[in-house]
Amino acid sequence: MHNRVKLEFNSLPENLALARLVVASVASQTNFTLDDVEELKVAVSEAVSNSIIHGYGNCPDGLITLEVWQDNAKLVIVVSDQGKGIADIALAMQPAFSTEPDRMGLGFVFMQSFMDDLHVESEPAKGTAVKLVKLLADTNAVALNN
Amino acid sequence: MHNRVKLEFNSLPENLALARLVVASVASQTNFTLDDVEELKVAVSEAVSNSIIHGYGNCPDGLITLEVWQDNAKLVIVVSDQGKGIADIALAMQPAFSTEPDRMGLGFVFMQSFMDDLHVESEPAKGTAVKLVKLLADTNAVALNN
Amino acid sequence: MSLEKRYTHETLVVKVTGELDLVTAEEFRRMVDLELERRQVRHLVLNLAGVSFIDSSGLGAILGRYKKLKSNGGNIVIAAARPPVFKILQLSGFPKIMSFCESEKDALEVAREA
Amino acid sequence: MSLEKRYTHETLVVKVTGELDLVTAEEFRRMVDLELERRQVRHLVLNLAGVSFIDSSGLGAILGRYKKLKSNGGNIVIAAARPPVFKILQLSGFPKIMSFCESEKDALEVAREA
Ligand SMILES: Nc1ncnc2c1ncn2[C@@H]1O[C@H](COP(=O)(O)OP(=O)(O)O)[C@@H](O)[C@H]1O
Ligand SMILES: Nc1ncnc2c1ncn2[C@@H]1O[C@H](COP(=O)(O)OP(=O)(O)O)[C@@H](O)[C@H]1O
Repeated sequence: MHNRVKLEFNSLPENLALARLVVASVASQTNFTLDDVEELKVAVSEAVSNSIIHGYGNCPDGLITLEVWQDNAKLVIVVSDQGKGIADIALAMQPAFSTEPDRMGLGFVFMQSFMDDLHVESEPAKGTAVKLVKLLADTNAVALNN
Repeated sequence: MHNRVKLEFNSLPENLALARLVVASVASQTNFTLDDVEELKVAVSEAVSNSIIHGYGNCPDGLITLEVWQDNAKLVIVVSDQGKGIADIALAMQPAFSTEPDRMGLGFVFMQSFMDDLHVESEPAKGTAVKLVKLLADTNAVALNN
Repeated sequence: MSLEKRYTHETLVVKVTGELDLVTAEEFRRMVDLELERRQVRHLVLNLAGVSFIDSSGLGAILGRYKKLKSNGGNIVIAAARPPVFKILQLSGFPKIMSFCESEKDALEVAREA
Repeated sequence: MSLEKRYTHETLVVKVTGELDLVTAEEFRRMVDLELERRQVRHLVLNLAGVSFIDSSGLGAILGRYKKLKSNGGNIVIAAARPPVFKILQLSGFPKIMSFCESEKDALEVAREA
């Protein structure tokens, strides 16, 4: 089954739970295990938290877009904001790197650990889009190319 | 708190549960009672079912939009499709009227019973938009005018 | 949604768990009709204790089974519907055409005496 | 998220229920820090049996409390974390700096002996 869902919401921390719910709901229409769904929830929670905290500097007026689509081989999640963007993506993705003193710099680490593919596009003052791909267990080898 | 959420999804019956989840999740950020939330879920389920069945004739390639916003006085839900539309809205809204022999014609009845305001816009071959308004209990009198 | 079925004294007892909407009403319809074809069913007892949500699609599926049974002199007895589900069944006039009971046990007795 | 707190032998026991994310980590931080100011706390036992979700914001809130306690010669003992939550704590290296126990009772003993 092919399904495509798009959620747009304000950069309110209260919407984090909603973003997780949407991803869990779409993933549970497919053959993902409960463990897979837990991991998808962590990854999307990190990406959306980043848009709220870093992208929009905790200002609730920003707009965040969550797109989720799936086919028989994989689930794809794209989280995007029109926030302040990332100057050096490679640096930002390094474990334990954070521009906020009280944060752990583990967001990208978790996204990387829990997903099969992670791709970040960003431009300062334009915004950031994070693409997360999770393959269905039995198709692990073949489906990363689209 | 003001919040605005927009969900776009394919006209797949499997997405009905998702639409209910989104509405319940936004409503539970406000002071709605559990009973209110149950009634909101019924109303949105009827509106989205109608877009799937009547708007798109059960074809899963249609696009349905669910918008939910809230302020301190009310929750507003708009369900819209670009499906076949309704020729005679007043007739369609009559209790027990249905163009499908095996349906009960109770969708609009439930939307009307469970919401404080219901407004339908539709044009044949263009699509349908159903606006549903639920007031917060303590503001029942004042807030219907915007 | 999931269904648990048992059969006793020409009565089919179906315990429904989950949400009864457009998706699951269709499954409900199919699975109950299969039993109605297989066995000599006069009455249907629907235990709705586990139903957390119902909308007009779910109601339509119940009403469809009601019509089938009625034409053979049978009926439906609804058991243990939770308040929000009961409210919707009531709004739709179901209590005028079928019996409602607090428990499955009571519903079975009502069916047996009918 | 909700917190249940009790205090015994210089140890604060906090039972967390719900999801620990950006929203609730902040509440957790505030409520635990209030107790740390109020009482003579050396060790913190965190019963995570009721935690269904945690992400790096939740971890950050735990780590922040760890640093506070550590500077006073205390520590955190984590009890009863569910497998998905434990996995994340493990990925982040928490077992290297604090003890993990199956039950709150065991965690209290570990804290008392530390
Ligand atoms: N959406 C975003 N917009 C702007 N900057 C971001 C965004 N996402 C991540 N970053 C930058 O990347 C850094 C590392 O992110 P991450 O690994 O999630 O750790 P943390 O959130 O703990 O800082 C952040 O500190 C921030 O500078
Ligand atoms: N989104 C829609 N697109 C096209 N027609 C619609 C739509 N919603 C409702 N209708 C029309 O209005 C009628 C009454 O709707 P409703 O009261 O929900 O009852 P039912 O769904 O049981 O037919 C439908 O039978 C259909 O003809």
